[in-house]
Amino acid sequence: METGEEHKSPPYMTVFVVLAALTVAEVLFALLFTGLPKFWMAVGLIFMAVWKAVLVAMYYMHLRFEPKRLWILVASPIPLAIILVVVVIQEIF
Amino acid sequence: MSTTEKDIASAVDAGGQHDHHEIPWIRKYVFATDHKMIAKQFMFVSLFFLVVGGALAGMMRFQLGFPGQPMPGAGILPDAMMAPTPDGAIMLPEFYNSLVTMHGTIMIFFAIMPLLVGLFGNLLIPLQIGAEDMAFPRLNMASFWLAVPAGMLMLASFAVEGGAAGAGWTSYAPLSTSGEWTGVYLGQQLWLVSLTILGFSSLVGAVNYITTVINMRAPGMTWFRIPLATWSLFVTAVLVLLAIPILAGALIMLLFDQTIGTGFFRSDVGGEPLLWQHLFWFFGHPEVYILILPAMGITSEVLSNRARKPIFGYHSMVLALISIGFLGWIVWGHHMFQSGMNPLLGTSFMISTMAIAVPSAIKTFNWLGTLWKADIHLDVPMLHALSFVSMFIIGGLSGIFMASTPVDIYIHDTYFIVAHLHYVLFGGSLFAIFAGITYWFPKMFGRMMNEPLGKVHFVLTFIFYNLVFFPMHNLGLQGMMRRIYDFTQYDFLQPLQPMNQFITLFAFALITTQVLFVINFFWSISKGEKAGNNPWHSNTLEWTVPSPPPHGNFAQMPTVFRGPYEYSSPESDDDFLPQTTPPRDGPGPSSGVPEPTPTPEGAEA
Amino acid sequence: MTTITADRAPMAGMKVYHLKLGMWVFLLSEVMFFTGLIGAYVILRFAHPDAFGEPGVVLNVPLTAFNTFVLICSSVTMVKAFAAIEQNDQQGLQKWLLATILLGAFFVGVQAWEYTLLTTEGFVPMAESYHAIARGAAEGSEVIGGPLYGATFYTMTGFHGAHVSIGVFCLCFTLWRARKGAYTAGNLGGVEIMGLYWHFVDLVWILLFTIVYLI
Amino acid sequence: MTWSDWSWVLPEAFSTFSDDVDLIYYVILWVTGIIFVITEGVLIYFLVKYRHKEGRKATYDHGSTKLEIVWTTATLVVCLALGIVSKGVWDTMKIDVPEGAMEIIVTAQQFEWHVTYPGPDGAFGTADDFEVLNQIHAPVDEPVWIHLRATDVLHSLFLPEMRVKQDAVPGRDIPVWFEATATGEYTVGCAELCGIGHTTMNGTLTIHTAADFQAWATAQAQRPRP
Repeated sequence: METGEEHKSPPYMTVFVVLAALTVAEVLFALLFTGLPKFWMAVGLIFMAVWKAVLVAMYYMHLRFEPKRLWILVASPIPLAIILVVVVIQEIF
Repeated sequence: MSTTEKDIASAVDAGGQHDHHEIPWIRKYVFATDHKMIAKQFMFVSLFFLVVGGALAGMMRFQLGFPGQPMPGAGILPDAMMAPTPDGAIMLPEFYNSLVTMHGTIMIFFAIMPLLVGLFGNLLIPLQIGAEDMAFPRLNMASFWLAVPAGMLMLASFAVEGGAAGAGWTSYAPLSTSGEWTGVYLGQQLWLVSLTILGFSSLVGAVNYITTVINMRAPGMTWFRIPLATWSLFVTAVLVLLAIPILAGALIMLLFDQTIGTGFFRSDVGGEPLLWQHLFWFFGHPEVYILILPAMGITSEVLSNRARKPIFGYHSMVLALISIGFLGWIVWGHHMFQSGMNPLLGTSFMISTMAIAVPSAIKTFNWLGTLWKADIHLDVPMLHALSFVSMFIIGGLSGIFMASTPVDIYIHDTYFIVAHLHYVLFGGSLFAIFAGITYWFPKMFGRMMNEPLGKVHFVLTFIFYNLVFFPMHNLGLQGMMRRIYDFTQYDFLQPLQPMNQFITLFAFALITTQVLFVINFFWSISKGEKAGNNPWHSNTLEWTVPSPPPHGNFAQMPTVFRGPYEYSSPESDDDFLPQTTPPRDGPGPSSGVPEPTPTPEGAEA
Repeated sequence: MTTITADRAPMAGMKVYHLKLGMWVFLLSEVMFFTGLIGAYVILRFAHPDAFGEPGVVLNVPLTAFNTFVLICSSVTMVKAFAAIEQNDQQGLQKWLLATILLGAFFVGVQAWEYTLLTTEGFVPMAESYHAIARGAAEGSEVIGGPLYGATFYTMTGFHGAHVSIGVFCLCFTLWRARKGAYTAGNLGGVEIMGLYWHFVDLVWILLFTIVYLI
Repeated sequence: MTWSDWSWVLPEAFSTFSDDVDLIYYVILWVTGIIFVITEGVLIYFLVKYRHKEGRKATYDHGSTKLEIVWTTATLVVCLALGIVSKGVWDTMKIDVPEGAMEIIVTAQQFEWHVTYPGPDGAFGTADDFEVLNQIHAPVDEPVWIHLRATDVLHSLFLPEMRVKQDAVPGRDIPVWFEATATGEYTVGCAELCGIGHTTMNGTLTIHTAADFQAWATAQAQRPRP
């Protein structure tokens, strides 16, 4: 049933507008709100970046219209990535 | 089904060759896309590297058995390796370091790994799941032809100025970041480049295996009907896929440190030496399981077949494989207990390491359970498989000593570790490889290997192997460090001289014994007794086709009705029940799949 | 043989055709590759915060922001190409593929230009000759951070650039095949996996841009 | 070669925590030893008992979930128990450096150990610091806190008779401590491959009585240095 064909062509342009807008927002956020504590700056920026990344994956890479099992496959390396970075950062301190 | 045209399309793009008219020999034997031929190519190349690695080990052992004494016949080696003296050539420490490094590297990356993954992965996966070939035959070819230049570079590094890499197979930074420290310049860089290329080769292979297993299983081949060999190779492929890129990234950063003077891993340039170890072992521990999981799968296959009994606890075997696949990612720190890593992490890594001992134990107990009330045929594959089990028990148990952090403080970087890893990699993987080669030899070449000769080879190998590696435990417990050119420099190690000589002599015996296998191998290819389709009375799909299987493997699509280990089932009068036998009162495969549509032959790609 | 996959279909597998599954699996390994690089950057930056410059002090953020925009546009043209072939619109496919190629090449060009600017300003990865100057300040006036900054910056952006360049070559190949009419509404595997790769590269850049330039 | 070479007994050790380490080692040795004998025994027993006989058919049996659960939990319990036992000793050895320990700096570099003593004033970086090469001198029954450093590559400070091993990492100052329980001459070794001269990178650890150590230290402090 879910074969990636049976969907209307996704809202490519809307997504594009959102992506462009977020990019602008990121740059302004980074260059204007320099007063912000580094931590919150990072959190905000990463939030926006991840949002954009998810948009690209969901709509441009059609993940949204793929079978669930493919989602699982695609999500699999993310925990590993997090483990590596988090553990080693702890270690450095 | 609307995928169908797309599938066709993809098949076209994938470009699998299945035209059944004659193929020019260069496409058949050299640039082959047939998974069976690629498997054989991997086998020959990596058996060659096995010999090379053994030779390196022999030289190393000579230096340890007879430190600073002239090595007979070593005069032919260049003076950069062997210092010429009036009474013969004496090994130089820099060459010893190269030997240590290259023995490890070649055995792990160019012998064991390609044998397990390259040979058995290519040979077994399509045959055991009932596929005509890999999903991407051309990529499969690329995987082999990337491995070859990598091997060439690795060997070439012996010939370059400064010799081959000398920082250990783990290539710890900062030692490996600069020739001023190792005395090795180009060799170290060739090592990095070679491993990066090999990484690509393994990646391409892994992509192929995973796609094939997920997408190309024959009708009725549900996940829990897949033979354990293929299961283990699938989990292995996932580990390769996710671990190798980490290594590649680290290798490239290290290469930059060496060549253009960046400082990722050099504290004097602001970097973090331990970062290399973290990246390396984050790859390295999955790598350890890459080297043992397929061996476990092969053993399960042979054990169940030669014991004529269903594998004990098939599901828990599969679950153990999968949990090893997960846990393997959170234990890397146990290689770094003494590295200066935060000691608090040491404890958590110790706990996770203790946890990962469990699935391995489960598998061992299940193998024993398989033998219980079995009908055991002690022929060569079985003997090797059994010695895998018993040696793996030793290797596993000795691992617990290192897992315990305080004990590891004393035995870390000693010969105890060397003994442990050889009990897993030689006693484990290599015996399983012998088992696998003898077991599937008839499928590869249509002939059986010689039984008596095989038994002689097994017995001698088993005895000599234990005489070589068991005493290394004791060396380690006496405090003898590994990777040490001349242990007699330490007064407290001098009493170990006789023990080292003993080991060395039997190491030579062990190496010599392997000639028997080589003879048996090549003799049997041409002279061995003809094997039918199914010499072992096995259930799995690869034994339903002729030996060697024709191009495209299956004349018509097999349909699978049952699990792979239905031996001595009451359902059949014989003591085996192939996966393709329909149930007596059977509608069809339980998953109720439609009958496959016939395949039009010779469609153009 | 072309119908292997068709009659292999009984075991549903991943419910997507081989090429697409293969590309996704390959992309997983790419994720881990960039995990290695980005992870190393994050770790090193945590370990040595003072070795890295504040956003916009050394790196030219506006220029790269523009470049990011270019790459996002190329993603749109790529999906347009895919949408076109889904409607079996050969002209559209070729037109949009060409647009993607041009945008991609432009991105690489801008990156090369950025590199030359930075290196002439003394921002280089090498340990020995390292010094970085504040944007707009006089030559060699102010040194920021240490060699790690340059090393990590060029490694990460460089490898991404390499991925883009490879993508451009593959796109050219895809266009060449498209001109020979290799793709149809029923046979667009090649275009789709090309798109997957291209969007992944875009996705990585989105993260890189934030982590390297803005934080 | 004598039979004693095959011994699984650890060589004698002379530090406060060495007994605990050895104890854990022997516990593990017994546990694993017993498991080893049982499993290999069962294996061989099965091989003999169930070897192929004409006309006998193996039992058709797919395993037992109860057994699986039993041996899974059993293994888990044993392993975690060993882990918990180990934790305490590990913390003592690597984390809890005792108060008021005598501090020295050991700097490893290819291929020698530079051992720096604070001298009479007990402070580092002062004029009366003195350095000895490839020798560590310490008083008996007094904790010694080694600031382990390296200048070039990784080395590993190995004091077998003290059951101490710790890598020296350039750019880090890693605390290592031990308290010797007997005077004598012991080994200092390098356990991490550190280059061509790795094998020559050894020295001596001398444990004096408190009085002798004082005498040695003062003598060293007065020794004219270049």
